[in-house]
Parts: sequence; C-alpha cells; structure tokens
Amino acid sequence: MASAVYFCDHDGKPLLSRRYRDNIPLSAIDKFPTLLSDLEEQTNLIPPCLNHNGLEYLFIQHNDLYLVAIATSLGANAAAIFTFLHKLVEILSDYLKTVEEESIRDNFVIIYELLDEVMDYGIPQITETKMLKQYITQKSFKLVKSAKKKRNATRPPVALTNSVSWRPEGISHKKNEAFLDIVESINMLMTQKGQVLRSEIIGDVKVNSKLSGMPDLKLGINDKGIFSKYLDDSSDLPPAASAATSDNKKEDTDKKPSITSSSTTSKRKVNIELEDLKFHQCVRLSKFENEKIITFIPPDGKFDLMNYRLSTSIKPLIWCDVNVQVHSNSRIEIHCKAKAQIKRKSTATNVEILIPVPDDADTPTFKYSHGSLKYVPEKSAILWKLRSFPGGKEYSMSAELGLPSISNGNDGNRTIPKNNAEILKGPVQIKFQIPYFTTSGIQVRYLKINEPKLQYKSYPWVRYITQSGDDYTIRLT
Amino acid sequence: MTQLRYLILVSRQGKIRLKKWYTAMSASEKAKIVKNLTPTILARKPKMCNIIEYSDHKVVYKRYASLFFIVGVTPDVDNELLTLEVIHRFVETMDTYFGNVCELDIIFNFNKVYDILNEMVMCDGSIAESNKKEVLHHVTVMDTMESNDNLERVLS
Amino acid sequence: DSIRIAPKISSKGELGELRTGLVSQYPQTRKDAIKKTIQQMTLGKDVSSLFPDVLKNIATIDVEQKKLVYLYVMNYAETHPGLCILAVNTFITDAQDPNPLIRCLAIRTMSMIRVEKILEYIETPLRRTLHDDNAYVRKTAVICVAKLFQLNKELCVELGVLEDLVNALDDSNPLVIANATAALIEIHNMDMNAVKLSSLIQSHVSQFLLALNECTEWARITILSTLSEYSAKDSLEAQDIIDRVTAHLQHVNPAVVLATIKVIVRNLPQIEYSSNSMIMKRLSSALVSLMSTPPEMQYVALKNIRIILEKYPELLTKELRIFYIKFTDPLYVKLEKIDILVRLVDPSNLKQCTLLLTELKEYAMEYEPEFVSRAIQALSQLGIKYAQESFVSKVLDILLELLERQDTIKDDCCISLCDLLRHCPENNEMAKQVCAVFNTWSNPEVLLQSDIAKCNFVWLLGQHPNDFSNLEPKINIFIENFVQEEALTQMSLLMTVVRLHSTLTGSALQSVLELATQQTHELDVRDMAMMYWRCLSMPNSEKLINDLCQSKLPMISNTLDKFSPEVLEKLLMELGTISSIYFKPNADRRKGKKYVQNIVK
Amino acid sequence: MGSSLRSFIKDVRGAKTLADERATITKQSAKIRTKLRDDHLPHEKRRVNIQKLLYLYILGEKTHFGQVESINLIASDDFVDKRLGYLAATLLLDESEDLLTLLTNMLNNDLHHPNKYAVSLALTSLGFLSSPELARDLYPDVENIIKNSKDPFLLKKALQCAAKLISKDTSLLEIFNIEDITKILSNHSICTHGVLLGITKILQSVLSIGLHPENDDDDDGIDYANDVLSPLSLLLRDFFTRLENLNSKNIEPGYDVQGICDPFLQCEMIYTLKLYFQNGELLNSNHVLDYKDNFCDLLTRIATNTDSTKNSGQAILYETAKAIFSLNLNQPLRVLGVSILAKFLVGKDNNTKYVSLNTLLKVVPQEPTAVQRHRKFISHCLQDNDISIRMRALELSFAILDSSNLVELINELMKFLAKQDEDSKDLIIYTIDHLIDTFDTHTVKDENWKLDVFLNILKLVGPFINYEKINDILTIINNTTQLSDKYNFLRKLLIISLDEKSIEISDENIGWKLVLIWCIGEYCDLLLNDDDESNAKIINESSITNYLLNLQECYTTTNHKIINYILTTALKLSIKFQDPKNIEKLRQLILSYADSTDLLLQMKSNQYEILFNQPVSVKRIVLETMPKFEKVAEKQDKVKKT
Repeated sequence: MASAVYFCDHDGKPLLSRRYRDNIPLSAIDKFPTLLSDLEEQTNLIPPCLNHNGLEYLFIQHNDLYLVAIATSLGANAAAIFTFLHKLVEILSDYLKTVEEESIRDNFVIIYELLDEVMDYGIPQITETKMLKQYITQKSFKLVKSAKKKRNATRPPVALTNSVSWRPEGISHKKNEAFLDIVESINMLMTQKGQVLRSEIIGDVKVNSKLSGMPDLKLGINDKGIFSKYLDDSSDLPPAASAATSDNKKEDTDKKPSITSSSTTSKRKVNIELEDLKFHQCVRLSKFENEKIITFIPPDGKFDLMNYRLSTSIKPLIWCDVNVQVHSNSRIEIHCKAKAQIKRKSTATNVEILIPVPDDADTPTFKYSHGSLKYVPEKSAILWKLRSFPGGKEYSMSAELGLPSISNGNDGNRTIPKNNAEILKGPVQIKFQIPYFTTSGIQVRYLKINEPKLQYKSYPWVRYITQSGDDYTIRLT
Repeated sequence: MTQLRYLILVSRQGKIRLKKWYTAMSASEKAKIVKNLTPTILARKPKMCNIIEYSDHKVVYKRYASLFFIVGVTPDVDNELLTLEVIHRFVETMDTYFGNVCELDIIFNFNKVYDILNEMVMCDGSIAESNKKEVLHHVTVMDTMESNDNLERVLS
Repeated sequence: DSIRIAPKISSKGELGELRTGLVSQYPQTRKDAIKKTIQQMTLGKDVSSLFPDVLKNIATIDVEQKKLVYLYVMNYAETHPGLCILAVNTFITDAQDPNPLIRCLAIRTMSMIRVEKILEYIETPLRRTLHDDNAYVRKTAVICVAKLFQLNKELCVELGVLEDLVNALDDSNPLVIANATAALIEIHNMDMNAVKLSSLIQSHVSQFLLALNECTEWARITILSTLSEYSAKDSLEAQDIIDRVTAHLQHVNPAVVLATIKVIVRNLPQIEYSSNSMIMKRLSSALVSLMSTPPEMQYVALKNIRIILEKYPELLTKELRIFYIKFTDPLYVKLEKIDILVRLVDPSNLKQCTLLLTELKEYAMEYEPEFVSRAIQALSQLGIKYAQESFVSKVLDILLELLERQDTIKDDCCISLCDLLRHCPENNEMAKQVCAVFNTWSNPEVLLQSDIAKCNFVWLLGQHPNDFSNLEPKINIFIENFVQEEALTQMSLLMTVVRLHSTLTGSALQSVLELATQQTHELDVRDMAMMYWRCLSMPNSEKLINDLCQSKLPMISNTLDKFSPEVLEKLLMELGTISSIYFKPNADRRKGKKYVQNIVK
Repeated sequence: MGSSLRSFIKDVRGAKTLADERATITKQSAKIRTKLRDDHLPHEKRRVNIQKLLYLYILGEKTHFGQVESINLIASDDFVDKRLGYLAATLLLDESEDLLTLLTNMLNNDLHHPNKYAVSLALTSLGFLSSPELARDLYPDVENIIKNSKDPFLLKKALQCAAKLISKDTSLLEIFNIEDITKILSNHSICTHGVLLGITKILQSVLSIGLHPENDDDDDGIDYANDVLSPLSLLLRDFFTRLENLNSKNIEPGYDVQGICDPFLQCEMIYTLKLYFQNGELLNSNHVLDYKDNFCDLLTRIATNTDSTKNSGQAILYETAKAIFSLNLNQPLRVLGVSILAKFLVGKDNNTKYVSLNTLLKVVPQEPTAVQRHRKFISHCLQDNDISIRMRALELSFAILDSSNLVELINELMKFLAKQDEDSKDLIIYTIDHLIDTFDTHTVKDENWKLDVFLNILKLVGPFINYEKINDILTIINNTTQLSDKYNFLRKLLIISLDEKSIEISDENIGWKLVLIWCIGEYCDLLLNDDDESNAKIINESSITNYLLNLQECYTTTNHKIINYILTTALKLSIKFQDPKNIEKLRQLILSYADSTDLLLQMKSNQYEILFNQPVSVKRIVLETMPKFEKVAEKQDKVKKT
C-alpha cells in the first residue's frame, strides 16, 4: 500500500518521515511542496490525492501539518490510507496532546517508535492507543539501571493479537463504574427566512469505562435495538419532554445501579430506521446483526461506543432572525434577534452566534441586552455569546461597523459585488448546548455489566446532551 | 548599469522581511511574483548561478547567511554582475549602520532599512549613491533630526 | 564575504561532537548522542559518516536505544555495506531474544536492509520467527517474506519461505492470516507467477470469513479486500458471503465500511434482489454514513458513489439532502457533491428537482469561481435530466438572470444555455429568448474567454441566424481573429460559416476556407476545411451541400458523463482504491511496472 | 508596552502555527483600522499604527484602509512624522492611485521647504510616485533646485527626480535645459559621484526618448536631433575624460570596490555613452563619427586595463562587451568582445558563465564564426547541473546550428533529450519547438532520418509536447515528399503501438497517439496494400479498427481532442478498408457521438455520418490524401505585411 509516510510543514516540506518500502526515490517528497504550489497557482481546487511521475501523494492536513503517504500503485487502498493518516493523528494526539510542527520536531523519538509499530511494509498494523501505550511509553528511558527490569515491562501485551485486541487482562479499579454520555449534534442549514433546507442528528454514545477484569456489557436502548423517535414531521417544537433525564445522579446511585427508564409522557412514537449505526470494533457486529443486541467487552477508559445519524426534519432549536445591510465604502449594519425555540424548562448554554462581516471592517459599536458581543477580526465576524438562554426567550442585538472609504486595490477594477454572499463569504454560524435533552428521543434502558470471574457490583451512569453540530448555519443571501 | 524592478528580502524559511517595488505593477502581479519566486529561489542549490529567468524579466539573488536578497532586473538593460555588486553594497552599508547586521535587525528596524535603501537606490531602481559613507551620513543626520523633534520643532 | 547576517553553525564541528558522544564511556551520553544523530537525520542532514560509531551501540539492552540504532542502520546501511556485517550477529541474537518485541524488531529491520551480506544470514532468523510461538512475532515475520521477495526474489524462492507464507493462511491467529494474505497479494503484484493467488483465495474463503470477526480493523480491510477478489460459485455462496460481511457495514472505520461495500457490490449481481430490498437499503445507508467522515474520506466515498450509482441509479434517491453543500466543505468535496446531486435526483420527482434547482441557484451565487462554474453546469444538467420543457425554461430563466448579475460567469452560462437549447432543438421561443440576450453583447469575441464558450456561441449563430441582428459583423469579428482562436472555436466557425454560406454575403466563406486550410494550428480543422472545400467544388454536389448545411443535431438527452460498460465493471472491482478516485482502471494488473523496476538496483 | 511595533512583530514571530499567526495579524489589523479612524489619536500613537501598517504591508496584508492617514502625516510639522508619512506613501501608494492628487500640494510645499531634508524627502517621493500629471505640475520646482542649489546632496536628488519626471512626461523635454547640466559638470566642487550618477540618469532619460519616440507625428514637438542631441555632444569630451580617469586611477577609498574605482559609475557612464551613439544616426555629423572613434579607443583601453579576476572588474568588462555589440562596433572590437565573453565561459563562476552564454546568443548574428569556435564549451554547458545554464546553452546551440553541423548537433540534442525528466519540461518543450523550426528552415535531404528523429521525440518526450507542436510535427509528416518515408514511419509507429507485448507508450503520451491516429487515417492504405506478410500479421484492418475502438474507449471522457481525431480517421478509413464489418464498426463509432454532450463531437458525428453514407466515388474525392500544407508562419508574415 503506502511506501512511506511523511510529516510535512505548512509548505509541504518534510519534518519527519518513515519509509516502509524501498520502491520510491529518496527525493520523492521533495516534489510535494512544488506540486502543491504549482496547483495553487492555477486553481483553488486542491484534491487530497495528487499524481506526479508515477507516484501518488495522498495527504491530509492537521493544524499546520501535512501528513503525506506516498503510494506507487493505483491499486493502493485510498480509503484505508486516508483513514490511517487520520488515525495516526489521533494516536499522536493521545501521546503529544497537540500535533503540530513543533511537537513533531520535539518528539521525534517516540514518533519513530510509533511509526514502527502502527505500520509495517505499508500495511497498517496496531493502532489502538490504549494498547500501544502499554509497550510504547514516553518515559521508557528513565534510568539505565532499570534496563533489565524494563526488558520485561516493554513486551507487547499478549492481548495484542487476541480477538479482544483492545483490552489487556488484569485491569483493576477500586470502584467499578461505567459512564455513558449520549451526545446528539444537530446540523441544520436554514435560509434567512427560516426555511430549513437540511437537518440531521448525529448521535454519539461515548463510554468511559472504569471496570475491572474482562467485563461483558450489554446495552439496551428504547425499543428493540432500533429505537423510536418522538419527532414530528410537521416540525412542531421538538418535545423537550422526550429528554431522557438522569439529572440526579445521587438518586440513581441510591436506588439501583441500572438506569431508570425515563417515563416519558410523550404521545406519539414513530419508529425510525436508524440505518447508519456505527459501532466501535469492540461491539460484536454479527450479534447485533442477528439479534439486535449491543454487547461488548469495552476498552479501558474513554471511547466512542457507537454513533448514529438521523436525517429528519427538525424545527430550529435556536433561531436567529438576522438582517445585514452593507453600505459600501461606509458602514455595515447588523440586526439580530435570537430565539430559543425549546421547552421553557430547558436552557441552552454556551450559545455562540457568529455573524460574518467584511474583512476590512473597523470601529465596531454594539447594542445588546444579554450576553457579550465582540468583533473577532480573525474570523471576519462578530460573535454574540450567551452563557445561558432559557427556552422560549427572545434576545436581540444590533451592531454597526465602519468600512474603509477606499476599496481594496487588490481586486483591480472590479465593480462592487452585488450580493451579500460575495461580501460576507459565509453563513451565520450558531453553536449551543442543551443539557438533559436529546432530540431523537433515544434512551438507555439498561446497561448490564457482567464480569464472569470477579462478579463485582458496578454502577452505570448516563448523561444526555444535545448540541450544535459543525454545520448549524443560516445562509445570508 | 542597473535598473532594479523590485527588491525582496526573504528568510530561509520563506518569510518576507522586506519588499520594495520600483516599477508600477498591479497588486496581483506583485503577489504572484513573491509567491512564485520564493520557493524557486529557496530550492536552488548553492553552486547554481545567481541569475534566473522569471516571466518577462530576470531575477538576480544572493544569499547572505539566513537571508536571500532577491532583485528583479530589466532584461538587456541590466548588468547582472553589477546588480550583484549593488546587493553587496547594500548589505555592507547595513552592516556598518547596524554594526554586524543580523536578520533580527532587519525585521525589527525595517523602516531604517527602507531609509538606507532610499538613499542608495533611486526611484527608477538605479544606484543613487555609490559612496557608503555619504549614504550613512545623511541617514544619521535625519535620525538625529527625528530625535530632536521632541525637544524643538525643527521644521517650523 | 565578511558580512554576517546570522551566526553560522559549522556543520563539521557538530559531526565531530556527535562522534565523540557516540563513543563516550558513559551510556547516557552515548544514548543522547544517538538521539541527536537521529535528530539530524530527521532534519534531512546526511549523518551517514557516523555509521561505524552508531553501529558500536547496537548491542544494547536498552530497548529504546536499540530501536534508534536499528532505525539508523536501516536508513544508512547501503552507504556502508561492508560494515553491515558487524550488525549481523546482533540481528541473529536479537531474533532469539526472549522478548517478542526484540525478536520482531530484529527480523523487521533485517528484512529491510538492501545489503547482500545481511540477507545471506536471514534464513535462520526468518524461518524461526515464522514459526514462533508468539502470534505477534508471526504476524511480523509473514510480512518479512514479502520484503525479502522485493529485495531478492531468487533468494526468497530458494529459501522456500513462500511455502511457509502459504501455510500461514491456516494459522490459528486471524491477524497472522490477514498479514500473510497481505504479503501474498504484494508478492503477487510484483510477480504474477510467484504464487497462485486466486486459487489460494478460493481455498481459504471460509478461513477469511471466520477470521473477519476476530481481528483488528486493518486486518478486516485486508480480508474484505481479498474477499472482493473472489467470485462466488453460485448465488447461494454469494448470498452467504453477503450475509456474513453485512454486519461490517456498521464498523466505525469508514475504510472497513467501504471494503464491505465492495464485497457486497461484487456479489450482488449473482443474487436475486429487488431495488428496495433490505440489502440495498443497507448499502444506501452505509454509503450515506461515509458522508460523516473526514473530508478526504468523503472525497473517496463521493467518487465511489459516482461509480456505484451508475450501476444502481436508484440507490440513493431518497438521500438527496445529505449531499447538500456545507460551507465548511473543502472545494474538492463541494464539486463532487454537486456531481452526485445531479446524478441522484429523481427525474420523475418534480418536487425534488425544483428543490435542487433552488439549491443550485444558491451555489451559483457563491464566491469561489470553480464552485460557481460547476453549479452553473449542474443547472443545465438538471434541466436536461428533468427533460420537461417548462422546467427547462425555468432553468433557462435562472441562467439568464445569473448572466445579468455577474460578468465573470458569462462563459459558463453561455455553455449551459447552449446545452439547454440542444436539449430542446424545436423550441424556438427559448432560442429567441437566449439569442435576444446574446444579441445585446457588443463584442462576444472579447466578452467570452474560453475556447469552448466561444465555440458554443458561434454554433448558436449558425443555428439561429435570424434571431441575431448584425449577424455578419458578429461572424466577421471571429473570422478576423481566426488565427488567434483556439481549435474548438476555429472548427465551430468553419462549420457555421459553411452552414450559412448561402445567406452570408461577401467573402466570408472564401476567407474562412482559406484561413482554415492555410493558417490553422489544428490539422483536424484543416482536414475538415479541405473536405468542405472539395464538396463545394465538386460538380453536382448541391444535394450533398444541402444535406450538410441543413442537417439538424439530434436532441441531447443527457449531459452527464457515463462510463463505458467495460470501464464501469472494472471500476466496480476497484472501489476504495486510487483508481476509483481517478476513474481510471488500474492497468498495473497487466503491465509490469517500469518505474518501480528502475528504482530497485 | 504591549502595543508597540516591536511587540506586534514579536507576537507574529512567536505564533506557533500558521493559524495563530493569521489570528494575530487579523486582530492587529482590525485594531489599526479602528485606531486610525479616531481623529483624536495623538501623533505618537498614530505613528506607531502607521509603522504597524507598514509591517502589514511587508507581510503582504491589506493596507488600503490606512492610505489616507499615511498621507496626512506628511503635512505634519514634525520631521519624524513627515519622514514616516513619505515612507508610507511611497510604499503603500502607486502611480495609479487617485490619492496622488491629494499629494500634489504637500509635495509642492516641501519642495520649497527651508530644511534640505524635507526637500530631499519630497524629491525622493515625487520620483517614486510621479504620474504624468504630477510630473507636469511639479517639474518647474525640481528644475528650480537643479538651477540654483549648490548642495550636492539636493542636486543629486533633484537630478534623479527630474530624470524620472521626464520619462513620465516626454513633453517636458521642451523645457529641459542642457546648459543646467553643463554648468554643474563644470563646477568640480559640487560634482560628486552621486551628482554624476544623477546626470547619467537624466541623460539616459533624455536619450531613451530618442530611441523610443512615442508619437512621431507630434508637430508642435521639438526637433529632437537638433534641439536635444546636438547640444549633448558638448558633454562627450568631459565624459570620456572622467570615465578614463575613473578606470585608470583609484584614489578615493569611499568608492573602492575590490580595488576598482566606483564600478557603478563606470558602468552607468559606459551605458549612457552607448545610448548616445545609438541615437547617433539621427545626427548627420562627422563629429559624431570622430567621437565614436574616441569611444572605441576608450572601450579598448577599458577592456585591456580592467582587472578581470575581480567581480567588480568583470562587471565593467561585461558592460563594455554589451556596449560593443549593441553598437556593433568595428571588427577588432567585436573580436575583443567575444574573447571577453569566452573567458567568462571557461571560468568556474556560474554567473559569468550565464551572462556569457546569454550575451553570446545575441552576438551570433554579428560574429557567427567567432562564437562557433567555442562550441565545445557551449556543449559542455548542456550537461551543467544548473537548469538556467542548460537552458542558455541550449538556446546558443540552436543559434549556432547551421547546415554544416545540423546532423551532428541534432544527434547531440537527442541525447540531451533522453536525459531530461519532467522537472526540465521547459527545456524539453524548447528543444522540440526549435527542432521543428530547424527542420522548417533547413532542408534535410534524408527525410527518413528526419521522421526517425520525430519518432524518437514522440517516444522519449511525447507526453510533454503541446498540441500546437504536435500539429507542426504532423505538418512536417504531411509535407514529406517520399511516400516510402511515410510508409516506414507509420509502419514503425504501428508496430510499436499494436504489439501487445510492447509497453513503451504510456496513456499520457497524447502526442504519440494523435500522430498515430492521424497517420492511420491518411496513410494506412500504404501498409494495408503492402505484400509484406510479416506486417500483415500485426497490421491489418481488424487490428487497426480494434486499436481505434480501444483508444476511443480509453479517452472518451478524458480527452476529446483524441476523439475528434479518431472520428476524422474513422471517416477517412471508410474508403481505405475493404471489410464491410470493419467499416460498419467505424460507422457505429461515428454514430455513437450523435448525441454527445460535447457540442463539436456531436456536430462532427452528424456531418461525418452524412459524408460516410455518400457513394464511394464522391467519398474518394472528398477524402483524398491531404495536399502539402504551406507553412503557417510565412503566411502570417505575408498577412502582416499587407
């Protein structure tokens, strides 16, 4: 597959590399920066896969880095290579926190070690960080004296090649707990008039497992493996009542270590087909396939157990009525009215409304009653932050910014653009979080934990939250 | 003779440290020149000649430690060998002014560098003064005038 | 030169310092020096001259240090082939180390060194590790066989390790099976006669299916890809394979999902299914799920969706909105999404088509030129796909409106408008509407930039001469610029002038024929001109001339590219690969690869 | 001080990632915009913000919003403001900005300022920003300084400025007074090197106008030769003496460069004199010829006296050689010039090598044999590691190519081509372009060899050849006289292409494919009617049909040019093939584009189908072999002349 993997700086010049095969010239990567710059000169279109002189350059970007893999054959699995490169970033993020030019330079030893382990002859091998951390440790060189001891310590865990390759044996926790976070991210594209063009829910079930031994877990969610939704196609207010609550942790612990199925009073249950469920590799896929039961031996610590997507029409949870008026060469006026269209007892938190303004705006003046409002030139936008936004409330603000009297000469003699899309380059973006609430109505009915040998008492916890996805936007036209 | 079209100072990392244009060009042309030339020149090996062709003109460059001095010249008119001497003169002059000039001096005192440059190279990109001392003399006098400003209004 | 612009580091001094460190009596100093040496190597400096000194540190009990020295040796062995022999002993000892990590390290490195003297000693350690008790060692050793094959094919065959590799397919450990499979495929790619790959796959299908549920995500990809090479004996087996892999559509790793899709697509023709069967729904939702992955993966997915859609056009019809553009999408994703949107839309569903039309109009008013241009093209593609004249005329109105708004998109609009007219050749009203707008352009030859746009414009002049006032001056401008025009415009102009020759006054025909036979840079244009000229000067050719001049172009009913059936089948076999991104079937399977052979000395 | 320029620069440099850097910059930029809008901002702060703005300029950021504020700084009474204001104006504005009108008044004031440095700043900036309007408005003020000032510093600045103004608005020549210059020249106390440099500039400016008259039908203009050139002659003696003195003595350490006295001024003077003599034709005077002889003598002395081992000396020698050849001076001097350049060529320094190759190229028309003598060194440069040197050497190789060395040189160039890779694409294209031209200008008797050369080119570098050149190659093939040569050529092409075992031709080699397709259409009957059995095994109607169908398949979405050629060839083959099955396949091929998205392919398919269906007798006439193609270039020239 891949003949080599490179970490390159923002110009595409190599910082660190590992060659896995000898079938490409040493100088192969030197072409990469020129390849990029030549392309940039001609077009804005830079696909992540470039061909030069019979070599294929596949790359992703992360912070100020390019991660590049070079392959020699059209037959190489591009999907696997891209996924691998992203996985590599993920692993390194676990080791180095931030993966950027500087941290790559500073940690070359551990990166070489990892590169040796995660790929062999261009074929991805072991990428499970939890396991890698067992035998590739950052501080393996404390003292020379302890070298003998270490020889034993740095053996690869036996489990590595087992069918449960993500969990070593002999894990022990004092308190056996499992935390479940159900996070639903809403992506929504709206017009300025409030029409919803596209909406979807992306759900994530995150687990933080602090359980001893080799526990076998069984997760039950409302309905038989496929849960129901409380949504309404005619897009009424999303019933906040559906929020499966576990507000009170104490209550849970006091009562019983399993999850109380929330007693929703919601009326309509519509079966939804949750087609693209995706599971962590620990989930027994065929078991789910045949019996619709989610069973798994979890990795220790945090991981994403499953995710799902629902493409369904929802009414905006946070809606903004935005009005932008651009007076060229003079000023820009913005009026915005935001509304939390959620149940009164719910509250949206950390609401951020980002409204684009021209690059060269100046002297911002604001009028607003709630939250904080500031100009963020690095994003060419103004940002309205509302710490908490109770359901049913409506807040408004207005802003005015100056525009230079002289247009930027860079654009030559181009006439003043006619539509906002050209001046403002981008939509209004909204971010928010709504705790104790899921839009889809997903609920955990139970999480059974069974460690056949240890038979300990265990405590599962569940939290729900709805938040904006990476694309909750209002188009300005 | 020499008739520069532009002078660009670029660090080894490709960062622009100074630029001066002597011919009228559109902003996009300028941006294109900077963008294209930098990687080309940084990629050149030490033994290669210091003259390259770019678009409709030639470019003479010279590396001093971590800095590249890049100069666009007028084909047929310019004497490329002399251009290299002009660059060298400029570096010498800065060296005397700052006293062992280094890249940081240029970064933080770019307006001084422009002052020196404007005494050395005239508006059409030709050399204006070949005497180093003469150049430095006038720059220093003006520097003194600036600092006297605070004491008395020299100009009024 | 005496001028110093920044302190220089003398490279000589540094190497000397490193050398002293490497032979220091203090282990920690040596280790630090090794690290610094590797750091210099990382920075791209040539530190091969330190080879003898680094090598002295190879026999260490410090695992980290050993890894670094091995890394160094691997990189620079070729510069000091003679000295490598000194490392052999350590390699052999390490390959028997009680710690499996060290055993792997030794064999993995040894098999990467392109020095004959080292390879001569590889037999014992390689064979031993191939039969190691530890699966981790075995899964490493099987890959070493492929490495050895690449470095020295003859030796590899002579040692008989290929048999060991084949036997590894029956290993108890799924990871070993997967790596052995990967190694065999690599060997097969290098030399098609080395192993009987297809029969091996055939005889191990059940092992693969078993191993599938038991191994790492990457091993699953290997196994699934291998399964997709296998053609089922009958529909029963095909159904079985599909059933056994389907669960993997729910794997979190998108490459696993795509590899699974590939297996299913491969087996689909063999089984009976209806378009709304469960399997199609599963496929559809799996493809959609790939849209929530990183952009690069989405790019691969979109390209693959394009291929799959051509075979199964109804697959994703309900999922249109998933492919709407997010403003954060990189441009390369945006363009592919537009392509899919137009392919996906159900031409019998007016509501959906209208929805997409509004959406595309939004795109056409964005600011990225490539995106806007693609959106304008998509507008006409959509119109033609929907096929109903009232809808087409809606598209036409949008295009004309866009044309008014902005100057920079004239080319794209012109092409799209002409495409629409070619779709409705009988609709004179529409043509009049378009011509009326074009007619106001004082100098189309300058207003339009691209060859293809000019070509279309000139064609339109020939199709609707009566809808243009001042037709002749318009044509004459193009004739005057004939030499500067590019090939398409020249050809179009030639055809248009011939077509109109009886109505055009003056010497237009004569000039164009002369220009096209004497001054074109395109021999194809000249050939065409010669043929016309000969026709025109032939006796009794009136009928032929008439036929040529009055010929009508058949209506175009589709402006979306299509693969030929052969290419499509090939591409379906190559889902997920780089071939599938370029839509270019991989020819490597047949041809020996010149490039690679050049590198291997 | 968190808001100083220094801390801004530090912040930018300290940014760890590109994104951090951008954020720092955009934030500062917004701050600067807002600050500069504040009318009550203290001067001190205003300056800091303008300095930051200049830093933004260096970084390549937008600065348009601060232009007006920068100009306003000029009007300040503080020198520190004025200096910064002028610096900002010269950097941020350019000659086309409307804001220049705002400047006129400020410049006018400062040109009369009592402080000489204020005047000098105004002069410098006026030079940088002079539009024709500004030039007309302010020239009198500048002239005033030239006439009256006794300060060499101001004089120098004024001369430089005036030179620029005159070149901006040539009508200023009418006011320009040469006597002002003579006066300065005669006053040794004020005539420093700097002032002399200024004088050379103003003279160059004046002389360039003579060489590039912008509107010669200007009636009320002046008589250039009589009013401008003649008086200039009076300066020549003085110039000769000064130049000679400079070249032979070196007494002033301030002007020393590696032991040579002010090479900058020497070169400027040589160049100025060269310009004068280039204008010499306009003057019908014997004096001029005398002066020219003097100049020749002077150049000879400079050529022999200057130290050629020093860089600065080489610069002067190079300037001398350039003067010799651009004036096309007498033969002994020309030989001297070539020998200067040849010396450069042999040296180790790549810079002198480069300028030498570059200049020799221009010398070839004047001194072909003298240059050819150095052919060995030129060919040697073809192997240089430096692509610039290779390029020049390549050009020069073509320049010295003639019928006597043609075969030899072309074989050498083919070897050169075989060694190039994708990185030297430009060289490859250049070589091909010129090889084609070479075959156009030189008649080659052995046309078979000629076609072999093209076959090799297509094989070696086919993927790099652009379409226009492919057509030129096709034209050459078309115009080859001997049918047997065409036969051989196509036979070789076909055997390589149709042989399944052959892997030589990649999919990217469009050049090869186009040539092959076109030749099949034109000449394949030569091969089909051939009795050679061994050919027939590989080359027959079916193999050709299949080959075309495969190509069509392969390129149908990726390269419409190839499809265009295939369609035409399919049509032509309809009279060359016998087997109705193959003919029908070709017809289907044409028909398959009847509803093509591609407009031209559709039109073509449509027209070709009509032609395809004509009786053979008609088709034989229409599809007859293409006649000789008269050369495009000649035609174009003719058109231009008429």
